[in-house]
Amino acid sequence: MTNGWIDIKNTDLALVMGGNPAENHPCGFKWVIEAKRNRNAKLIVVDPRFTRTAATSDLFCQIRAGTDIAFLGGMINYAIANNRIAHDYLLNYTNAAFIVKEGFKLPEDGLYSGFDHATQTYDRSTWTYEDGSDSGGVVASHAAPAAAAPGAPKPLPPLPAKVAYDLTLQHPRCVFQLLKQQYSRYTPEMVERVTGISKDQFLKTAELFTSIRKDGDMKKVATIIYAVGWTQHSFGTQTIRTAAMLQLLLGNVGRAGGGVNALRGHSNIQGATDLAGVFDILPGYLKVPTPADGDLAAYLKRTTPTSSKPNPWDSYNYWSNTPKFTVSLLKSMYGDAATKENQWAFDYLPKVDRNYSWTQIWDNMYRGSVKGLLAFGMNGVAIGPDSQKNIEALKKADFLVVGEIYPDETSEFWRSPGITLDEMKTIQTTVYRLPCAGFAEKDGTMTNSARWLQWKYAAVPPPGDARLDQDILAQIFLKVRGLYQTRGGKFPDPILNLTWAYSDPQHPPLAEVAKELNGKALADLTDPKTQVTIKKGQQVPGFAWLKDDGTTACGNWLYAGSWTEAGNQMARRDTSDPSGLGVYQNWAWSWPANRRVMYNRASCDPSGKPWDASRKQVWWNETAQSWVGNDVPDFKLDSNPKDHMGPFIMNPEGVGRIFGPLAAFADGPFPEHYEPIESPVANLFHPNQPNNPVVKKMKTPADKYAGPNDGYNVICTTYRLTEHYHYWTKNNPMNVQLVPEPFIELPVELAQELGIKGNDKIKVSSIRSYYIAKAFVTKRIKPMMIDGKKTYQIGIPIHQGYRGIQEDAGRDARTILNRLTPTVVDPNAYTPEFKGFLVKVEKV
Amino acid sequence: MSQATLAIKKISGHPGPAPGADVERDYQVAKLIDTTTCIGCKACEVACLEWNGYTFTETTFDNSYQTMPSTAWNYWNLIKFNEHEREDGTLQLLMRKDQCMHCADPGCLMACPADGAIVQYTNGIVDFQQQNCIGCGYCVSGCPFDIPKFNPTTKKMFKCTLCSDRVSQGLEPACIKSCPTGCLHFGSKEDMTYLAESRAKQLRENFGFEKAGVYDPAGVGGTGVIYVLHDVTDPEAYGGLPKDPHIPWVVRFWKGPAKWIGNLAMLFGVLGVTLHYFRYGPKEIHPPKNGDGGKP
Amino acid sequence: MSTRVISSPRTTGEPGERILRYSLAERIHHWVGFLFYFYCLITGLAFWSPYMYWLAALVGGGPTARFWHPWFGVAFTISMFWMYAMWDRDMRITDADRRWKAAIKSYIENDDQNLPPEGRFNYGQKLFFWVMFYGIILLLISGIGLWFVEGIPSSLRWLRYLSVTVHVIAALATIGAFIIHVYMGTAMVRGGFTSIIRGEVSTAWAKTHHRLWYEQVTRRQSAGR
Amino acid sequence: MELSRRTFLKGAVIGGTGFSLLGFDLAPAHAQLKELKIARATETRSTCPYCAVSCGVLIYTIGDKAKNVTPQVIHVEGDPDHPINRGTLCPKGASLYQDILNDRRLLKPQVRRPGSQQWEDIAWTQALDEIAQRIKKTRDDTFIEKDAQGHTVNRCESLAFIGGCTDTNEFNYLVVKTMRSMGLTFIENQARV
Repeated sequence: MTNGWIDIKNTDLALVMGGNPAENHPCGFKWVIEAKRNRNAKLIVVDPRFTRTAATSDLFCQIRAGTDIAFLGGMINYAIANNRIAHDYLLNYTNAAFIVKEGFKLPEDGLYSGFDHATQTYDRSTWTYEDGSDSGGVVASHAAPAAAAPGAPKPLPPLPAKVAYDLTLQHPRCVFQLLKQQYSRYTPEMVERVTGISKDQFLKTAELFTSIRKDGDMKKVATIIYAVGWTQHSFGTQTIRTAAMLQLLLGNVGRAGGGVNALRGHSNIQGATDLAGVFDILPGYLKVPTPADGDLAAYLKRTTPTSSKPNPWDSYNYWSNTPKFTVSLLKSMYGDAATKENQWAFDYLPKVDRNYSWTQIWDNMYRGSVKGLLAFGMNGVAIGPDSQKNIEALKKADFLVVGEIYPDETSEFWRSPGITLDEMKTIQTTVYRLPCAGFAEKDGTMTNSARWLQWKYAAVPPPGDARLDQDILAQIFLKVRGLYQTRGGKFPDPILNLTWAYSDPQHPPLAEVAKELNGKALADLTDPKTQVTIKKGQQVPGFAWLKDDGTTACGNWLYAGSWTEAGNQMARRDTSDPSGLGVYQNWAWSWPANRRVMYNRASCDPSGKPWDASRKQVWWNETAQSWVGNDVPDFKLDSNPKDHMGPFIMNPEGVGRIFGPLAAFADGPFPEHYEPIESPVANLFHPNQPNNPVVKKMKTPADKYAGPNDGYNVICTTYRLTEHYHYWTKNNPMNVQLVPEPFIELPVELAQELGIKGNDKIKVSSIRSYYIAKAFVTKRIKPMMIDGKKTYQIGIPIHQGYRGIQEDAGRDARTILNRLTPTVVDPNAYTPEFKGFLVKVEKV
Repeated sequence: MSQATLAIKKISGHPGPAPGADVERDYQVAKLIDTTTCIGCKACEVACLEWNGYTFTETTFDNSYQTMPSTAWNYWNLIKFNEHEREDGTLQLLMRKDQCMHCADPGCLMACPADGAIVQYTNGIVDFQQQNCIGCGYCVSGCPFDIPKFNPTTKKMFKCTLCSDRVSQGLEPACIKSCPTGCLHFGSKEDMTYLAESRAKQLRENFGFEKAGVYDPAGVGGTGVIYVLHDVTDPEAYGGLPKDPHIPWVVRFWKGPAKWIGNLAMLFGVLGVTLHYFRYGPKEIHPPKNGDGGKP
Repeated sequence: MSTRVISSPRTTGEPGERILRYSLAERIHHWVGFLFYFYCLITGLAFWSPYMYWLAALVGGGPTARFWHPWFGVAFTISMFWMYAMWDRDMRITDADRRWKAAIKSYIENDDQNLPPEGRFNYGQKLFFWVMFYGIILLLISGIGLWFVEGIPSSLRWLRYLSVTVHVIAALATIGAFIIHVYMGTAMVRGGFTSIIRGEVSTAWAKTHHRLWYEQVTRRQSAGR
Repeated sequence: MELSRRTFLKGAVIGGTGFSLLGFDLAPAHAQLKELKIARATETRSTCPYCAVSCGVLIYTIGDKAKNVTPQVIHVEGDPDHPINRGTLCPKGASLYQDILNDRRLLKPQVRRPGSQQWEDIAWTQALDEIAQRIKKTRDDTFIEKDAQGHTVNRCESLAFIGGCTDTNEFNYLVVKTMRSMGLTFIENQARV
């Protein structure tokens, strides 16, 4: 989240779309209710179903699953057409005024410039800014386009240091004009035909949402709250970008009660992401080295952006510190073995040159190249997508290690429903199921969706022979290291040199690991400006102290400052909030640098005065010549507003990216509406390019994709209930009592058509598999007119499987929902398209 | 044994007034339920069952998010789900927490024949005392909201106690503490009424619910549990919340005048025959005069 | 009017002799019925009024009283039907009873002379029987409503109120009748109590109180020998 | 006296029945209430493991941390001081008692041998040894030092690690350290799905 949970209470208007916070984040949703109750804030909900969030909303639109970009594009079009935009904000804090290089083509026909049909990828060299260095930066309309080199994808050119720009926003190739032209096609009529939301309902919604900027009023703030409803599509990243662009257009980012707020799902999904539990990043969102990088210097050169801004502006370009963070990470991982000579153990890191994401694991296992899987608290079979493929893949694997607290589907794939006794004999996979500790049996920190790191304490010991997860992991690693020490083996160096200096190696205390994450000085360091020195071995107070000369070690630069010499900041419990904006500076610790609302410099006008005095976050203090306020300024403290430094300090441009240049996105600088892979209708914007051009379908026999004429014409979306938690609480008798059986929500009209009554057992099947559950005939999902054709949507909760209280008692069909979902992923985030695929419904 | 006690101001089936009913001062507690901000998450159902430690019941899915058709002896509060279609065609998912209303003039207490089975504390909470309950079920007839539920094994009646054990220790009820959106609120009756009225006013003026209002039925002398409803003129749409709940006149008559009439009638019955006996004495058997079946 | 003749081995019809009024079976049924009724009365009164709730303490405490009251009610109903089976014909209200009824005032004032002769049971006793008989049927039906009050859905809540009302009224009616019955049987009609205990009455008692019944018994007796 | 759910102070009602028959008993009647079950319990502050709101919870366990007691959870409630949830919990958080104390919890390491139809118990040491040997063998068999173009890659593509999103930051950092040191590239967690 750019803001935080409690900050939502400061909003004047909340758009909840692609998420169902009332059911999935109830205690966080209290803050939307608080805004309604204390500020008369309005709540708009746009969802394929009338959810319990919609029950408390002031305006609800039922949208076809997978058409969010069309809706949001329509909103951008409406905002620009009715001049409901934050003009100063747009001009100074976004790249609206930047001029895009000649040769860039908007996707009227569904394709941006530079698309290569053979490799299904873009040559993105044309997606960059016009170089404004030679002509004083104002207008340069004739620079020759760079010759498109044939053949191998050459490394992308860097962004121009000095960007051409036009503050009048009139230049035909300035970002604002391109934006206007791009979404001019998203007329209210088109929105109605694509999304199924009637024209006047859409206009009412657009009017209400953009009303905060009626005749340029900058006081009000709107927030956008979303969750996996947006992410789980083959264009998920672009959907979220549309929302970000809309919020930049309306000047809501960085302000109390504003921002783009993703409601992360799991308790520590944010922490696991910060610490790079995913293939393509290293802790602190550092890029993983590629084979082409060759050595550390080349890798750092590739991953350290240079600022690219209009000449008179200033850009902090904080990622320029990447070398400091990377070297500190390597020193933390490999300690003394990381020396200047071996490029700080750069070669110990595996190099990544292709996609190793979630669906690739199962695809490679299915093809036999992944032999062993360690699953600690992640139920791969139940998650899918296309769970049957995952089960087939596991049958081919050598060994599977599952660390769980309950018996789950993944550890028992070999006796999942449909596998006969003698087929079990043919499954050669060895499965180890290790009993792990639950949340109440572990201390340590978890990072919530608002980036707060909070320390927790263990209340009870693990039951039976269960062991703490970190102990299991440590013991496995130490045994592997022991084997390499005694018998040697392939490239043992990183394993032997990994730092493991915990007081009890077999049971690493999490406090020591937390300190390691914060980072410490490996030599006496002095800050030239403030003459403060910290001794060797002391914890670094913040990431500003990190060095790239090997004199500091830090597990994750974002967490520097979480455990300083002043102790465990994450365990702080001071409940004071002097500003009343819900900042709570001294409760726990939030990254980065305990900042609670990101980009909060943008809450002030260019001269450094808050747009809305009643919600003051940070402001420029002329006398102190510094930024001060109720929250840690997300800015260079001493940068005078006259220097016009952009508030988005992480971007090379220093400003918000309405236009996402070069390698930012795989499928285009602007989001374009593409139909889900399995869609009932053609793409009304460009029929000959229905789907996201860069999305690749998988090729194994277990990967099947349906079209509307394959007999599947009902749109299906998957969702979560408030009473259950993924595949976990089906083991909890209390939650099972609340929702005892799986069900399928379908509209009354569809039920009548198929002769289905409430509680009937029905079978929903996609081209991949089937799912059986009771019918929940409801008025909360209405039939929709998509391009004049009556279309039905149904929704299915994900929570049941084949091991659980009801499942073991044989009280449900023991089928897994994610057998239905297609194996196709978003090109930027690699999230599978769990929502908006095609099924057919029949009585059992 | 716990030292926690709560002073009583009304006792069921008690000859004469509750002793010392007006001796101690206490504020009236109240629970506010703002159905306009209820998200039907059932945290209150779970918190209640967790705190009171009652057994789980076998539930089946019945074409609704609702956990079970009605409250049970071991499931004291239940959210009633209602897909309500408004006149202008828009849909409302009404969610109302159904539990004992803790009436100021409780019908269950009036109907209960057992001495001390149902008591009303000076802070307004109406509570069942299981050890005095005789399981007769009169309270089911007395209650206008159909709340008391019978446990067939222990033959006792159960209902929400507004966490009298927590309240007596200065804690708020478990369901109220747990409610994520703060739709449940706890405090004195005055504060809760003020909160409810201001919320209803806000709904009327800012959120377009012209008929929003506070549900605090006078038919039972006002309740310890008050609702804020989107449309207070149609409470029935909220899963059968009675429009004008009052103690049934049959029960009122039965426990009021009929009681005295009956008692007096019996008293006079006995007195009558005794006086008759004094007046006329027993019947004499006349010695048979020559066997004639004559007149005497 | 055919009254079943009850003979006792010692009945000989001479003055001073005892005549069998109630057979052993009849007496047992009467007293068993009384036992059930009396338990229901005591517990019923306990539920009826707080001032009499202490009665429940006498018969095992509130819950036990509540548990057995309905069962004893059912038992009394069964014994009532049994009595009905026995005395159905004797209890039929005849013209003689109506004439007797017209003169009931003198019965109350003990100048029994100008009363028409009574059969086996006089009109008062028959009235008592029928009041108890119909009373207990109403009590049973409304009792079921009270007993399984949760079985009645809240949509039919008026049925609950009806069963309360009917139960109360029927109970009061039976209690009134019971008071009079006990009074008459013990205080007013000397020998009545012993008749229901030992089953026999003196010939004079029979002639005085139930002349027609007396004549019928002695006539048959003499015819039968 | 047997502790029934609630008992009347004898003096108040039953004993008073005799007197109160005549309605003269004026001593204030008090109901005795259930002992507050968390009155003497140990209170531990933790964070709900479910969603990313990270509600603060108080876990009440028996015992006062004396040596001879294994803490047993008796109640879980929201932490009123936590600024985000302020004591509230959702239906999942409020039923954490059943998540901590659950008879379905896995209590001992088990292994399913190739071709077998049921689980077998296995000792921790043996399980961990076997796992370590399998990891080493698989890594050594398939380790790629250089790719086709001759660049050093030092990666192992035949092992995968998934998980960690409801586990602590420290555990995730240990995962990244250990798995990256073994050259794994297939590392994923729930953030991806």
